[in-house]
Amino acid sequence: MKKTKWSLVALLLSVLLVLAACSGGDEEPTTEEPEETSTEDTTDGEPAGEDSGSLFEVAVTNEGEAIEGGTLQVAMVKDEPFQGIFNWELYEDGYDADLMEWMTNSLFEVDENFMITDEGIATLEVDQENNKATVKIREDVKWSDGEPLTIEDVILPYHIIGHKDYTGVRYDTAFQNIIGAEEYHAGTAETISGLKQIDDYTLEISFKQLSPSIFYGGDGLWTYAAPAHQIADIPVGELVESDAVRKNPVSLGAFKIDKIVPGESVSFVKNENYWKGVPKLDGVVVKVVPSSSISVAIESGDYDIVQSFNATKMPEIENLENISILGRPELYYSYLGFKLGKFDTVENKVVTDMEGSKMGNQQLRQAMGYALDIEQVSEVFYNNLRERANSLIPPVFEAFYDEELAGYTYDPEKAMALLDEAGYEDVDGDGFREDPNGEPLEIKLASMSSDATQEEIIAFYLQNWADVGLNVTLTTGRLIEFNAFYDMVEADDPEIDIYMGAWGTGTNPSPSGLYGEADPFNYSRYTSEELETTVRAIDSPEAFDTEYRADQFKAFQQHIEEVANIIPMQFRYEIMPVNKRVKNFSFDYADEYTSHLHELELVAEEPVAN
Amino acid sequence: MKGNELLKINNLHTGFRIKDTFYDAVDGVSLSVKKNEILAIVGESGCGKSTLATSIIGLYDHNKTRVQGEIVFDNKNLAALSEEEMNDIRGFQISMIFQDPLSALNPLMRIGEQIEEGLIYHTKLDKSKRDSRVLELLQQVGIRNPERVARQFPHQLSGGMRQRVIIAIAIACKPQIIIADEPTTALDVTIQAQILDLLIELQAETEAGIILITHDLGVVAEVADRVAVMYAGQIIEEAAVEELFANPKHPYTRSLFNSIPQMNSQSDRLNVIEGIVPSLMNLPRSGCRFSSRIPWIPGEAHEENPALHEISPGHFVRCTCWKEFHFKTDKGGGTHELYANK
Amino acid sequence: MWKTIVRRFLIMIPQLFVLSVIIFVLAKFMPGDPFTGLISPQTDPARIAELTEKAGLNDPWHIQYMRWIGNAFQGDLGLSYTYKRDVADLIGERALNTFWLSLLSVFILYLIAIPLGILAGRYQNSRLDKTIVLYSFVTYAIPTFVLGLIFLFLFGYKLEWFPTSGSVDIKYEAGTLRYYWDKFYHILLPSFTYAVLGTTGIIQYLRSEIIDAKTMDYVRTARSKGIPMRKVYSKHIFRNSLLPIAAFLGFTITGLLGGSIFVETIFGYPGMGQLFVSSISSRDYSVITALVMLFGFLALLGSLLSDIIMSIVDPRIRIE
Amino acid sequence: MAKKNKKTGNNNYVNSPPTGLQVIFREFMKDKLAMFSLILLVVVILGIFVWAWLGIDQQQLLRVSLRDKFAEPGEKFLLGADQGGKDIVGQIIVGARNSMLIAIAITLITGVFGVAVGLICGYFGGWIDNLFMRIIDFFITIPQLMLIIVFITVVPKYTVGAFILIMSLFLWTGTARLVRSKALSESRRDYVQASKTLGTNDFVIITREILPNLSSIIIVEMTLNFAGNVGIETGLSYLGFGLPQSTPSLGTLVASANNPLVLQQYWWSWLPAALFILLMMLGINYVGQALRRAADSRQRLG
Repeated sequence: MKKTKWSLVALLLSVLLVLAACSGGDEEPTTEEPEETSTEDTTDGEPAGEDSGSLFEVAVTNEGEAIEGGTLQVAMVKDEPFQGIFNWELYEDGYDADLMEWMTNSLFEVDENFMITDEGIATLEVDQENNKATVKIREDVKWSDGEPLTIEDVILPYHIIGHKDYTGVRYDTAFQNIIGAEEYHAGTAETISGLKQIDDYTLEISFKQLSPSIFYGGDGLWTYAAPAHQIADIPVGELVESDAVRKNPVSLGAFKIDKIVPGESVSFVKNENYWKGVPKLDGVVVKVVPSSSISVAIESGDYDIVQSFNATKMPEIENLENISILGRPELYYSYLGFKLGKFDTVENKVVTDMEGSKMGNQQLRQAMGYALDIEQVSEVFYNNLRERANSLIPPVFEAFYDEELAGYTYDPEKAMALLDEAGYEDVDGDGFREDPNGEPLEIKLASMSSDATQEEIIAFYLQNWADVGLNVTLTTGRLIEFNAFYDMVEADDPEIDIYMGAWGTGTNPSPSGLYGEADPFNYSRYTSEELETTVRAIDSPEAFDTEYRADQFKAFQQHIEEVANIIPMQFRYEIMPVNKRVKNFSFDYADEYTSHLHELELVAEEPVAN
Repeated sequence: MKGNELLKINNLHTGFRIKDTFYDAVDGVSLSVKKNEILAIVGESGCGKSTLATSIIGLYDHNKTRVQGEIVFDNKNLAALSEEEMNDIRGFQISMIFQDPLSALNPLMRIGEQIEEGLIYHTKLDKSKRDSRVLELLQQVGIRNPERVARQFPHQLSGGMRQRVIIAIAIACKPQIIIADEPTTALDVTIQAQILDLLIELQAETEAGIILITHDLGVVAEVADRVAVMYAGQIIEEAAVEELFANPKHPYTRSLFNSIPQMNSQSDRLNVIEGIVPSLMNLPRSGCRFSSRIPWIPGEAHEENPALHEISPGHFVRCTCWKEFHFKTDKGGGTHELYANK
Repeated sequence: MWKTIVRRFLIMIPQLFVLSVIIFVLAKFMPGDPFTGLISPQTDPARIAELTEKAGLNDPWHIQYMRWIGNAFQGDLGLSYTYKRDVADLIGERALNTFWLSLLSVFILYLIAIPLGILAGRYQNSRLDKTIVLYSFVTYAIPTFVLGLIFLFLFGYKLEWFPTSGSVDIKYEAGTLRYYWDKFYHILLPSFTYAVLGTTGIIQYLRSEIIDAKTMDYVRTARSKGIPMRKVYSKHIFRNSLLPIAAFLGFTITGLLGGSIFVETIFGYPGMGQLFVSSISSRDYSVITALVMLFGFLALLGSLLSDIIMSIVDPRIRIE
Repeated sequence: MAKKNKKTGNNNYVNSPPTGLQVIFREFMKDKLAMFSLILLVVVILGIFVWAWLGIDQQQLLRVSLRDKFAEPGEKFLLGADQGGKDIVGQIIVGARNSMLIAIAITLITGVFGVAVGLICGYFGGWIDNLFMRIIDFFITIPQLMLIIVFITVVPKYTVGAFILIMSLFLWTGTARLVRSKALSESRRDYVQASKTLGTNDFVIITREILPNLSSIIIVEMTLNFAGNVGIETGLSYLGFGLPQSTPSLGTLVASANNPLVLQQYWWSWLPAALFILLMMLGINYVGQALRRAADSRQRLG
């Protein structure tokens, strides 16, 4: 299981950072249908949501006779070399995480709601009253080099992340929730006082404050083990460059690293010591493949499975006979944000200024939402692999997702009516509306650059707005490169009136950190008493009551829809082309292949070519 | 072919192609060279001397040049030989010395190699014999430490030394005819004399016929046996050297002599005929080609089709205008004068 | 000769200094910083500030510059923010890949260009010459990536003659003969593509050199010796015309380095050019500056190499 | 006198017409291919400008029409449509115009600056020459493509103007170097020396006497630069540092081939533009070659 949280998401996969996906599931394969997606109200004749939900298989049903052993050929679509930091505490790039999945050190497994179960190497017990959690590991688990897994291995990661020489980003507010973490980081304590070794297999962790997030691996709980016998003696500052991380990391997963060609490919062989049993495959080879050539490579039958396949390339492979295309909803939404204030860096809080903002008019914002023909973009460019979003919670989170929300669907008539009503009219007859005071209105949109498709889509959106009489132009005159984009958005650049961003939600879709009063990432700079209460309530101790939490989630979604400081744009599907020779492969969140890699099989010596 | 004539040129026309027409730069030249004779060809720049030389040895651009007439050597008409056949003669029986020793040697090849090259193709000498022949040749052209020079590159030698090397290349296979195209023009005066002495010396040894092309009458006086004066592609006067110097007839020849500054002259002035050689395309192809430069000579003094007239044995002059010719300054006109360059 | 080399090295110092200031300042002006992409809502802004401070990104640029140049002199080019590795190590790994690619490219380039250039010059204005000139124009006019993609598509995917990405197949044991063969096999197609596109300059240059050489006095001298035309060409004309081409080598290498950005991107080959493009998008300052400096240094070295080669092959400027 | 004439030897038979224009004209008359190229270029360039100016509404052209994504060549779109459902023909016309305007602008800026610097350095020599030569040496040895990319990332507002300026910043040096070397040898010629002794103003000598003699070589240099500039723009577009979408250019069109499937299946989106560039470049090169021959019988490196 990957413990990933909300993250900024670039629209292009090649610059995608912490990948927002999560594995999980029971040991027994389930036959559940994929999560219901949305029942949102789309334009006539385009019930995109439900249809696309069943567009894809989530698992391959291959009845063929399996061959003995065999090597799985995996393509990782990526235009640059991978970074190659094979350590869960230190890695930063989602692609490294993808590579590590084959030999994961994950302690826990999760269910279809992404909550920790008792099926993994370790079990979790939470003592809400005393803000304590107990992690207990199985006794018979061995590392890939044959050494037994001990509780030392569970404690070590905390001392890496909390260390003063640690340069990663996982030393965060959640980690500081562990008692003694800050003292250890400051160097005033030798160890983290909140960690207590009960016996050789049990660890008790004391927290300052627990919330429902703990069940998703949040609140500071670390869900991976680190091979203490290999790396405990390496100083934390030198760890990232050590061979133990770069070349020969010891691991717990079904496979272990055999060879690495830096930046290009990794070859894994089966881990004879795997605690769930010896894998059926001999090994796995993962290669980086440039996005420009992946479709042809798939057609040629070069690969068994393809990770990080960009949905815009769907038309290039959809008719191929040699593969099955698996799909599932992604933990992601993209949105249109309106700048409604500033972030006060002295007080560290959001200051909303509706009157003083160009985008302060609610009807204007709503009209801009209605004016966008996202449905057509989803269909033409993404073959409905993306769909109009109605909420800030992806539908995968069934318990929290509010399917009742209408959302802002394409309705230019309504957009124009709203604008007329709000007093935005074309006074001087140039085809563009002026603001209610009769002043020209130029709205500046910041949007991230990615591929050529993105250019066309943004041009199309600008056109949509022009069609309802709004003059929207691009900040800086072009699409803005990822880093620069978020820098400008965060700095409340006056050249930005509206912006198009995206979040990967991780497995815990809590809006805390994104929409709170004190959050620098509350980019639209909108806050209100109601919103703040709701956001806090979602992660309060009361929220251990799931029903209460769900209600608060719904209140949050409704509030955002009403205010329209953020207009959700798209949910998306991730797809995985899988060659016809692969057996026992599932992409379902509830039963993902990563949780039973040892059962993967092949039915032919070579991948099938088209 | 009579007597000891080595080479006989009959009515040679060499034309260059400009657009699609050929213009003759050498226009009906007939000459002969005898054994052990130095024939000098004099004339202003652009009169066709060098063209004549390259025509004989066949070093012209075959795409742009047309050679008509006869160049008889060793019972063969050189003008009609193929490139391969010419190669057997070039450098072996007929060789050439070029005017600019600075650029005439390959800058990237050692001196020894450059001299040796001709020997490889024209003789059956083996490597060691060739090497000793190279040293012998260098010695012959007056180079003192031949072993060292043979290993050197052209840029390491002085101009005079390089010209000696070029001469060594030319005489390597003991040719019967050497064409020397302005061999001393690019050299200092003192070196010039040395090189001329060398040429005479070599000729005494080899008895080769030499065609010496020059614009320098001083050189002619010093070494030549016979002189042919060229103007605009034609030979306008030909005579033994003593005869010509004593008794120049053609106005052009006379003006050439008059333009030599005389150390003992009372006047600081030079007699020079105005104008330049007409360009190839503008050249009048009939009548006396010199007439435009001596406008004070009446038209009837010129022949309609000027021919070479033998006015005394071995002394030929073209056209009849020489009979009427006088320098304008002779009559005190003084308009066409330049100060001598002291 | 050694004196010249030392003198040339001394001239390089101010050039590299100016280049280092320019690239350093420019890199600082780039919008965004390497930490932008790392943040998540759980990230404490104080933590980002702490990391930024630790990386020394808050100091005025000249302080940062002095620190950087000081370290650079000690061989420490800093740490790549994205790869978390010593920049020197990272570049070193890639540089080797680019080096082999460039080397083979140069080899193939000369293998194609020299015969074509010679033929075109030798048979000037013939049909062959015209075809070669047309070829050189066409390759000049085709954008690198178009030809690269066509080759990749045709020879890589359709005909499957060549691997389509990477530098070596993982199944071969490092150090074995098979492994090196596979490395060679991987750079063959990119090198070929690259070489084909680079031929224009050399063909044109060689051709006009030969045409020029044909009219040279020393060629006339050679011909007057009565040696066959074939020999005149091989011993005099070609030898002299190839001289400047040999001197071109240094510049060719420099040019190849610049073009590696395209070729490595197209063929997914992990070299320095590709590293540069990805570092630009991830704002990996230390890598960007180090790469620009390295390329600048190599360019200077290339021109020095050209001069040295020239002085070796041309006796006229050989300094004893 | 005799000595000087000797050097030029046989050439004296041919009276070279004094003006460069006549030589150029003659050169074109001789070379049918160059003549054809020249006529074609003039017709195409004029045609494009007129067509783009009169016949195309850019706003309409750039209107994204998703349903026409990669529409095949046919009745609606003569050469099909691109990814955004925009007409290829119109984009080639407008793109060609933009690319050419950009290339012309860069060529002119670098040309004027390069020629000025070259003339001044070549004529005056001395410290000015030294200074500029050091600067030019510097520009020649730096990794230009890399710095161009860095500059493009740094500029706050990336427009056509910014692009032209960035490119010009790097590309003037070649012209300057060439003109300098020519001006250097030219200013040592007798006529300049004579003019100097007569007390003619330096500025007059440079502009009236030296410049006209360099004109043909400058024309050649500029034509070839023009061809090169189109190429650079295309390459940058491919790497993702090209012009914004709102400015169609040949580069962006060709760069859409960056995917093997587009390359193969939707050939009409990039091939016509690529062929167009190819033909333009060939034309320019043939014209340039003829000009070069006119300027200098001993050909320079291309």
